Amino acid sequence: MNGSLFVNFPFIVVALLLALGFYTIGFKRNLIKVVIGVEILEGAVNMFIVALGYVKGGYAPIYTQAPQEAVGKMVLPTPQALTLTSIVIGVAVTALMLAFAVNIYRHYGTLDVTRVRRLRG
Amino acid sequence: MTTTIIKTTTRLLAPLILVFGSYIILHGHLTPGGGFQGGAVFASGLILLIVANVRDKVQELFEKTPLTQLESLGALGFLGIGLLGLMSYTFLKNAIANSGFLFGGTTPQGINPGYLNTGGTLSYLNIFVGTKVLAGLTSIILIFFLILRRERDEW
Amino acid sequence: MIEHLPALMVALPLFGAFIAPLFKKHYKGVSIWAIFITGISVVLSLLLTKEVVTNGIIMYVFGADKPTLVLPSGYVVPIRIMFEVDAMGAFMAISATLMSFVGAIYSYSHVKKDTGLEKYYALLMLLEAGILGMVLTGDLFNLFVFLEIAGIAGSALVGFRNYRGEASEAGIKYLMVSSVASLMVLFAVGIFYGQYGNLNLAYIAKNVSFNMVDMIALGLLFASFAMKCGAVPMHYWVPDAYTEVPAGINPPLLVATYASLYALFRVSFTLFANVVIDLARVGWIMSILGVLTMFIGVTMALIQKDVKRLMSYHAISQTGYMLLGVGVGLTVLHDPSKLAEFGRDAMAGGVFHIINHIIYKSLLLMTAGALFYVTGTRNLNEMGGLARKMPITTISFMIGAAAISGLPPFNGFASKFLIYETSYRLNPLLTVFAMVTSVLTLASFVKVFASAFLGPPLEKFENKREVPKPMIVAMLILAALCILFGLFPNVVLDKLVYPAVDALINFAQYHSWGGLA
Amino acid sequence: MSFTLTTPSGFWNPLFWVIFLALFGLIAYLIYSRGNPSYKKESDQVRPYLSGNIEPAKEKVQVKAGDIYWGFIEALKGYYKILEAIHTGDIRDYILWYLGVGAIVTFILIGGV
Repeated sequence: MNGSLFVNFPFIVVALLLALGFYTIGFKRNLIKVVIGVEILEGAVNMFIVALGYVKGGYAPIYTQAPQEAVGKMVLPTPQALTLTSIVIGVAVTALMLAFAVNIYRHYGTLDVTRVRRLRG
Repeated sequence: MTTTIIKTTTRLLAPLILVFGSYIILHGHLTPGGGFQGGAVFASGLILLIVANVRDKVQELFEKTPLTQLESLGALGFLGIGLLGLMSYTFLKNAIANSGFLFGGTTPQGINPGYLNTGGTLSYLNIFVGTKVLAGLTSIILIFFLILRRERDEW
Repeated sequence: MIEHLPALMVALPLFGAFIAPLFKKHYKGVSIWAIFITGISVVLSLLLTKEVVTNGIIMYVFGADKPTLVLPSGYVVPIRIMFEVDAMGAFMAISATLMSFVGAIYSYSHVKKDTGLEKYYALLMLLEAGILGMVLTGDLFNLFVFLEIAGIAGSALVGFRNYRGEASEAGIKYLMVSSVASLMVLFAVGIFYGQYGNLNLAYIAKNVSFNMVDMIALGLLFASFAMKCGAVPMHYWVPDAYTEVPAGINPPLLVATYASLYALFRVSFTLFANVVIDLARVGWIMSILGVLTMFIGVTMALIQKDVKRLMSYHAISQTGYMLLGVGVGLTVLHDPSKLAEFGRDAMAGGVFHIINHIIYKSLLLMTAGALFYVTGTRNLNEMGGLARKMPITTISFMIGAAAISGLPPFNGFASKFLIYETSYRLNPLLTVFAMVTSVLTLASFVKVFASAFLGPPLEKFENKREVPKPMIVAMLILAALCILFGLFPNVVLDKLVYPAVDALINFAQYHSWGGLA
Repeated sequence: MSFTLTTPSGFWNPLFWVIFLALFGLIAYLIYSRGNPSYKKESDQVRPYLSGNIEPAKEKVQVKAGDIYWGFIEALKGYYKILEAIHTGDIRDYILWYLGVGAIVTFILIGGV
């Protein structure tokens, strides 16, 4: 890592996305927007892991019809596997959150998080 | 929301998407993709069919489709393939590879044009995961679709 | 077959969970199926614990030729996902399976009138699988995956009563908290992966170098797991979730909370055990969080009127004892004389308190569920004079209340005693707070007892009767365990708790995969 | 197999507990047996005496759970005011508290204090 801006650019984006995600969760009033904030966070973390897995001059670890010079230069596909798993989990989390949001809207008649707080104290 | 444009596009696109989804599932051990991605593509084809149709027809059709059973089948198949490795190996051991069984062809070393009949348990796992994901995602969207359309009618 | 136990422990509840939706509307069948599967997993976990306590750490490498093939020939780093079961993990596995079993029995009649039970039981077993995976795994990413599985299954169960808006509210709160915590765990895992190129817990722990980035990762892991186990001031989701969940799910949900506590201990001890100076700092943070947790939890409990909410605040407050006990041990981990003098006993108290608390708090929450089942309300102001109508529930409640207040000869006494004595050696102020908390705990349970069970019999409860038999059986199992653990604490300590504590202290054993490499 | 649990500065044995229970039970019985047995069931003695007024309904005289420990809560009013202000039940605050605590813990760990 030579410390240049270009190399670190993905990580700067990750930091910005994290900040944006936490801002969205923390300061938006609409429940759907809060759910979107969680999704932004998830995107940030996924991007972090994918950026970690990038190797300059490496090739995708697929032997099917790979170019000849790729042999011995293939990258480890673990980060991609991690990201995929986390995306799969993210789909389930989002679906469940939205289902809860629909149900909350039916019973409370609102999605404003300052009013969705019958449970407190 | 069903206009003529959506209907016509769906009629053209949906079969292609479904075929492409099955391709990604089946070639999961050779090319990028696999069970989840292929299942998601397949499910998006089904979802296109859902949103392009009227609510009553969709409900009528999908009440007969065993989505829950398909989901259970996919998960159980995954577990079963995993348990197959317990015969003298460990859980999830690739016991079928190079055995001559279906998908058990000899895996070539190095760069190759890609032989479908390889991969051992991987191919089976992809198929089962694909089944589970397409059933799961379709039922998620279906439930939201049915809820929201009903609410629209009630409004 | 014994070497395949770690994989079977997770595979069995998953199998049960995937079969359950096929039962469709046969609610009786699916309840019995769930009791059957969770019962078998109790047996499996007992076998596993016996094996671990006698023969040391069990390794299970997925997809390898042999379960113990940690490093295939030619490799210096582990490349496969592996389960690494030490006595601490086995201890948590026993708690998880036992509580899922009790919860399944209790649910048999408690949720009988609800619909969608095949999904309820599927989620119950999925939650069990998630907890078991969390406590057995030796891989950081796997930990994240099972954390999410437990979080999703748990929050779906919290929102199970979808005809109540409050249940959905609690569900989305729990899910939001657990997914944000899990994502930050994943971020920390990514930091470790970027630095050390591996995800194996033992491998990272051997190579961890304690630069600033590592400490940031530790901070993220610490805060995330502390939030998931309900430490003050990140405890707000606990009362919401515990109140709205059906009472039969309370026991496994409690264990899910303490699986996060287990992960916190695992991270602080195993992953960062080699750091000498900063570990005392981590221990002090843990102890102070513990004291804050117990005090704020119990004072909030005193003013509650909802019976399950009151008990949930006590769950928070009791988590503080565990954090205090283990935090005291962590503070002196690198000081052999102090560790032998009181550190080991402090950790024994903290770890013993986990299983004790799971038992008596599940019992109490179940009696609260029984009150709800009979009266249809959770508001203490509307109850009264139920002791004559529900004698067995009353006795179970009394046993649970005595245990949580630390009265001998019930199980809370032994672990609290150990924590008082040892935290006094570190700093007497910690002990003062712990004892005041205990007094206030007793006071608030006296309040519940007086307002729900004592008093003149009310006319509106004239024709109410005792709860059905499965619920009684579930409560009596736990009440019997309360008394047994209280009368013979040294047996449990010797067989289960001290091996678990020693597994945490002897981290070198864990780092070398049980001596395999 | 012994059932004695030895702690750093004490011990616990169920046998001793049973002996002490019996001992104190005996003392309690002795005190009880020296009492005056003037209480009679099925008489006016069991009925509450409210200066001649008729006894109100049971539901009205029952001490509600919210009234127990009223004095204690009243004395700690300031403390509880703060606590109630913290427990907003707002989902966003849950995450913000997490962020705050995470920041403090990380700050301490990387050597800020």
